[in-house]
Amino acid sequence: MIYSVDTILSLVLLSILFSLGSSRLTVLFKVIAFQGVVVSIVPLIIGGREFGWGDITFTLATMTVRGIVIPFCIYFAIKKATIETKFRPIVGYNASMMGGLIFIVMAAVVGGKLHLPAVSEGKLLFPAAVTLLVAGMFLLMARRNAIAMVLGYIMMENGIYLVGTTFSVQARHIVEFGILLDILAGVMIMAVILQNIKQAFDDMDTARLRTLKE
Amino acid sequence: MMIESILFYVGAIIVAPFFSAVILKVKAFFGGKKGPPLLINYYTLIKLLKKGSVYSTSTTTIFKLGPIVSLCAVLTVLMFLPIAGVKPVFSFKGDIIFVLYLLGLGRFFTIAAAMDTASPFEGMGAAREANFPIICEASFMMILVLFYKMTGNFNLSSWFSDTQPMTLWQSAGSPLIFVVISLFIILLTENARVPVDDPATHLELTMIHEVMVLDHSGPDFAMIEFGAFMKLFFYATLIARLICPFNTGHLAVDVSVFAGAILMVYVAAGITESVMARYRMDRVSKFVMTSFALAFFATILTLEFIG
Amino acid sequence: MNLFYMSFLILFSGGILALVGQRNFALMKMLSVVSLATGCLSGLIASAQALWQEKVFQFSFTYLNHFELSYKIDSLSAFFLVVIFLISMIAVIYSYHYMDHSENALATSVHYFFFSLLIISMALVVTADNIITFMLSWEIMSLSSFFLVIFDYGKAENRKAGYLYFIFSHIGAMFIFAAFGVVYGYTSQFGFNGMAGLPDTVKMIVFVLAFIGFGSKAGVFPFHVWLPHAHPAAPSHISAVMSGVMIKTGIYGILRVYSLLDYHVSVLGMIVLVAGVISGILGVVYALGQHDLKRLLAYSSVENVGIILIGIGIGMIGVATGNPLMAILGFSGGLLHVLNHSIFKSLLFMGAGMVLHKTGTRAIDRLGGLLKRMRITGATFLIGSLAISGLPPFNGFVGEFFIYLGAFNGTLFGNTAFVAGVLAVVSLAVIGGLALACFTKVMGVVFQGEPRSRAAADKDETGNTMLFAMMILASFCIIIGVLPGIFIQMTLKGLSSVSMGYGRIPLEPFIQMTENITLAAVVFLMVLLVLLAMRTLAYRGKPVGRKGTWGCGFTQPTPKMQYTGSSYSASIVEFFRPVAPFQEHHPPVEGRFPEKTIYHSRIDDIAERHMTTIIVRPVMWMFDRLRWIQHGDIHLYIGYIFLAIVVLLFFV
Amino acid sequence: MVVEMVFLAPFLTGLIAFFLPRTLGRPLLPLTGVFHLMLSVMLWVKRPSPLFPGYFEVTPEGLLSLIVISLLFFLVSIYAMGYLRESTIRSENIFNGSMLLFLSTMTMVTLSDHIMVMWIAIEATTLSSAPLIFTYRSKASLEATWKYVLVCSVGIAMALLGSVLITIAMDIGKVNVPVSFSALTLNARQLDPLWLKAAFVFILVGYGTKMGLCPMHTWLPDAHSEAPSPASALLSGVLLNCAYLGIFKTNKIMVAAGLGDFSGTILMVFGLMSIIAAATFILKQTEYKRMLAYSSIENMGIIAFGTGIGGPGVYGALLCLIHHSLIKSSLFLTSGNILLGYGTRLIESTGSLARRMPKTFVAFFGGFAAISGFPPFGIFIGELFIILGAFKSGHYSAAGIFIFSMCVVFAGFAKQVMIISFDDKSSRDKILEKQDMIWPQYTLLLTSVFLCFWMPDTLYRTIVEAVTSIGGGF
Repeated sequence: MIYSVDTILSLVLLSILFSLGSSRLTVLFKVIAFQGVVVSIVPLIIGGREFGWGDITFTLATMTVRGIVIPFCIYFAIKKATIETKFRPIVGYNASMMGGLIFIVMAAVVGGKLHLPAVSEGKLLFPAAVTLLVAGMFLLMARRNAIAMVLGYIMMENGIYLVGTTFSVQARHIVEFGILLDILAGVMIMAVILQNIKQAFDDMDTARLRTLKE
Repeated sequence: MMIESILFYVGAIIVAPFFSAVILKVKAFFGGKKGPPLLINYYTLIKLLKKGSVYSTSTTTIFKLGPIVSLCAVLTVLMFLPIAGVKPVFSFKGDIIFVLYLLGLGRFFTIAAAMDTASPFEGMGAAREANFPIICEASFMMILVLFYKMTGNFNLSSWFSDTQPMTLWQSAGSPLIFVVISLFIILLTENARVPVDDPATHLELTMIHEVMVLDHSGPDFAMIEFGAFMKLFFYATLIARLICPFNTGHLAVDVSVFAGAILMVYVAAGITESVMARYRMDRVSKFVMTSFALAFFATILTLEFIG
Repeated sequence: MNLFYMSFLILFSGGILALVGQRNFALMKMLSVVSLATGCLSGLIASAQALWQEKVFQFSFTYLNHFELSYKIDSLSAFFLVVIFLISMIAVIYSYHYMDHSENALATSVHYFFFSLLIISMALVVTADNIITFMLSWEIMSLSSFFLVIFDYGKAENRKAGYLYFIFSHIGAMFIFAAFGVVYGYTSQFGFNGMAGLPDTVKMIVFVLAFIGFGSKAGVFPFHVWLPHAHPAAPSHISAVMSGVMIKTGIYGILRVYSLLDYHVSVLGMIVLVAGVISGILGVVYALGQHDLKRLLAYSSVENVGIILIGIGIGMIGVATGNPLMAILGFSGGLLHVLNHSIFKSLLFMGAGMVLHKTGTRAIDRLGGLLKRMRITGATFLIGSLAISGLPPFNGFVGEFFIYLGAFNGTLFGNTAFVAGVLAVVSLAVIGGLALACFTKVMGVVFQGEPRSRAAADKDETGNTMLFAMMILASFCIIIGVLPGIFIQMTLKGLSSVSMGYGRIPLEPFIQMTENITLAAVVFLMVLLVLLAMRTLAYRGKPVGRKGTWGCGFTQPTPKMQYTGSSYSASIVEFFRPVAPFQEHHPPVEGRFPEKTIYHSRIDDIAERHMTTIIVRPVMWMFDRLRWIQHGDIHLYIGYIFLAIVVLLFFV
Repeated sequence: MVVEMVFLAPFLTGLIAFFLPRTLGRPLLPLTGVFHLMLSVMLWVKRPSPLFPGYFEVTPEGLLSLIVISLLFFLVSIYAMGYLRESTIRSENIFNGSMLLFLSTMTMVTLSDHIMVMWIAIEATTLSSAPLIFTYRSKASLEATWKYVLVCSVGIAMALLGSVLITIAMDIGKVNVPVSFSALTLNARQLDPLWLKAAFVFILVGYGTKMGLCPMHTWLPDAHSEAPSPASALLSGVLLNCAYLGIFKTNKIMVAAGLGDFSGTILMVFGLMSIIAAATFILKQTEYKRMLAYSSIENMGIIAFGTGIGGPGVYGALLCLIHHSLIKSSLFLTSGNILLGYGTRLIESTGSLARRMPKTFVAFFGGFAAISGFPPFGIFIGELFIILGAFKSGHYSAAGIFIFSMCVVFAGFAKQVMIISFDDKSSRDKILEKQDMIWPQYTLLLTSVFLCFWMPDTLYRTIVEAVTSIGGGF
């Protein structure tokens, strides 16, 4: 079991690098969807917990929301033509990828030193979660395309979810579900805003959203 | 005692105009002239008292009040002055401050009366009259600090009556000379003498005191003149007691010694007027500052001695 | 006791009445003036009683369930209460005819409301007995007086004045907050009582902080910058109250903190004394250089606060050097000057108010010759000027006389006392001379001579309550000047609650001193009477004519040729050039037939000038450097969040 | 009477309001407001136990916030009736519905006890208030909404991570209790300190973003100035309190765990930074609504500072919290009047407010004096205690910076207020002022005045209860 978790997680790490290095938003969408599915499944398969119907339903629901609803929600909010517009990123793609690599190594080293309760079962859990989080943050900071930013936010949320569900045993489905609902609603609102941005400015460049300042 | 004091007070009032005439005489002597008679001031006063007055249409009551208040101030001041070592009519702790401020009151009214006429020349004189004595007061205060520090008393009579001036010399020694000089400068400044002011100049623009009283006439002017004589007498007395601090205890001897001393002061003033020219107005401040510096210096030096 | 409650109640209801009754202007004014005056009167009676009987009243209310608003009227408070209620009462009376613009009914009623608040809050400030109570009253005082300052907000200069005042009072209050904060930090109680038990260095810090805070209210150089702006901006009776009374709450604060700290070292006294000397001399120099009548009076307040501080400083050094006579003379002189200054300064402001009211201008060099038509105003203003110049036989002299005696007394002793004494004596002398020059200028240029502009020509004085108020104050000037005994007793009683460690102060030696002054003053007045009689005799039957002023040969004199205020003060101001930068502006006279030219001069207040360069600009510069953080770029905004976390994680 | 009803009721009416036309939707606001106020008062008086203990709980600090929210919403809703009448808003049903949902979610914040529920509620406030900011549909408001949603969501995601870290701290410390603030406070000593500290950092930054602490405050001036005034009043007045509540409760755990110094220092630093940041932008501000927004940042800084220094400071901070809500919302409502009257947000285009809109002026200037800490308004007492507390705890230099930057803020604020109120601009004509758009502000200000002199005993005891729960007091 442990083996398979680490395999999946290494795929996730790879996908992160991929997303950092890619200039194409469609790639990013796919990566996000993939990560959504993975982070939903991982809690189920680690720890050798007994899981009942409730857990399975919840996992399925999470998977649906994180893997399908959220990415598509944004995808359909914006017309395809707009999605493919490219802007020069604030930090270049190659540099981003290198940074991602270095970060993964660092996260693995730090993760090894911290004695987390659940981490013994998956060596890559901590690096994967932290990297997801930081990479999401990085996308938020380094991509001028508004859509990429929202996707970065989702990636970050995925990372937090991974931390939350795997490292702590205190999870309650009702609470988790509330969080999920919040994130879903949040993304939907962001989608609406993206739509409005497109209508108002006719593109997705955040440089246009810099008028409110001192 | 009280009677004696009052008699001396009255006597001082009477002889003050005489001494002022001495200055004129000295100046005349230096100018190689015969000069006016020594009783000239009495003649002038009587002449003025006989006359009526013309008032400027610009003036108000203050103009008439001016001469009275300034004369009144000086008359009151003399009551606190020990003349020829005799105790003054009144004396209390801190009377000298009252005296100085009373002279200030007189100055206030002189200035106010001058400003009342709306004359540019009198305004000019008034401005100068307000300006120069500021530092005089400071240096006078400095001298008072010295006297007070030496004697521990704080009234004129304790410094200038009887043999007290002698005590001052004994405790202060030579620095008291500075004080005398400083007081002399104050005398020249306060009484509008050369080199601060030239009462005899022919140009109103260059005068201080004389220009302020241009519009006064008749008895009013007499009061002003009279007041000026006594003010000069006041300062001269202080200096005279310092330069001639002896007191024998015999009234007649003392009075004549005092008379001689005060005559010296007047002559000195006359000589100063004869040999010096009037300073430029902006130099006057520096001249007056000298008196402050001297007084300050004297105080510091003396304190070294009494420690 | 009940009288105090009653007076506060009447005062407050007066303010409320003003707000409620604004529709009927005359009625509103009448009601509020009457109730404010009655309130002040009952407060005056109550506080005079309290002062005379030296009783201590204490009362407190529960505040916000846990705290206390506690008030204590000891003799020091009572002394200040007397001053506050007396001057406020007269100012209220004065205002009845001064506030006669019925078209401005709303503003007038609001003004009365805040006026009542101001009186109440001043009274509460001097009676407050714990930190919360004090700051509460203090801030209400600042706020209400701010509204009075911007009464006439239509003028840009008044708005500026209000702004400056607001800022200064806030910053000053913050210093007082800090002082009390330090106290609270050590005592952990809101009452003032524990202050005596603080460690010495802490006492020093507390005193300095409090001195800056209170000094900025009192108008101590260099924290006085607001004062010459704010006081002229307010209506004249408010200027009278502000200059006469409100800034004295700063003095009260200094005295109170000093008394509470019970910390007697000469350094503190030296701080106060030097601050006093600087404010005194610079205040009057700047006053001399002003062209605006009310601004001049405001600067003169700075000067007089300086004199008061000199007195207090002498007193503090006296206590510190173990020299009771010097201490009591200094303190009582300072306190008496508090009373005196409040009287003659409000008198002068009221006179200036009359001038302003009738001529519509405050520019000294546009006035002149007012005395001929405004006899009462002129006469009372003359008395005020004489008093403020510290001349006998008026009240200003008495306070200074005591300070002089204290300072001279100090010169008898060791180094510190000697230096302090000499410093005080010399500076008092200089201040006296300059004040004389300053107020002869005001009298001479504003009231005497010929009108310099049409505004000043043929203006009569009207408004009975205004004249009445001024006459009362003028008579106080003379009464205190001639019979200072009872008033010195007042100050001594007031002093008895300032902790100096002397126990009961014997009254006799000081009464003796006042009797001397009385004697001298009476002698002077007698001589004056005799001379007046003689003058009448001398003029009997003599021809008395009236003619134009002799122009020294010039035959076409015009009022424009008169010496102006600027020219009058020019030579003195010139002497103080290093501290009072003097600037002239006049286009050169050119050509054979020169054009009309102008002359403009002003002196700068170095505190005001350097306030901009030393404080305001660096602060603005510093904050301008921070402005980039709000650049509008969302990427970096998110970066801030990231950065905050990363930085904080280092500290975990 | 169930605790949960207090937030479910506005939630339902909010949902309904989305589908109601404007004539019906508008009165729904005050109606719900009244109902909500009644419920809150009942909650206050009866203090019932919740249906889901462990998730919801009635805490003193929650009650304080709740009653403020309730009162404020009621008054704001009355004002909003007038405001909606005067201004043109395209889809009013969204505005109405969002307002009600906003109320509901904020109420939920005050009542939630479970750490995650708290997070859900706070994130929900972001989401329900986003449409409010976008009400005017302008490019600027779009930008403001975008920044608001994104920055706040990212920030709050950090708080989620922090909450997760708390559960990790529980696991390591072998604490097996519900993940609720109250339970954790009781067992705080057993939590792993390292992870707890990390959790606090994340939660502080996260909720601090929402609360407007510098340097995470960046969205606040944009959002608060672009929203319509009734919404700004709620955003500034109570939303910030809700985020503060999250920090407060976490701080409670920290204090109970003996880590009060760590959390206090961080709070102080953030507080001071916020005040300085506010000072920076108030000094040369050109728009009055932005100025008010920065002033909110300043006040949140003051509150954070007060909470950080502990002792009397906490009491002061809570007083500031209550009074700031009352006063700032009043100011924002007043700014709505100015906006409607002058039609501009620029300070320099206003002027003569005292002459042209005297009633508004009274509310505006009163609010200004109040927010600057002048009596007889309550912030004065709050700030007094904070300063006293700062000196008591020996943080002399912090107190110095605090006082200095407050003075700068005051200087800047006063300058702008003087311009708005008194500057003599060309026109002197009166501008019509509607009664119902004046007295809500007056009520708020008078409440503050009232509470400065007398507090109901129950209010006082509740405050003290909250204060002592994080180790404050005298």
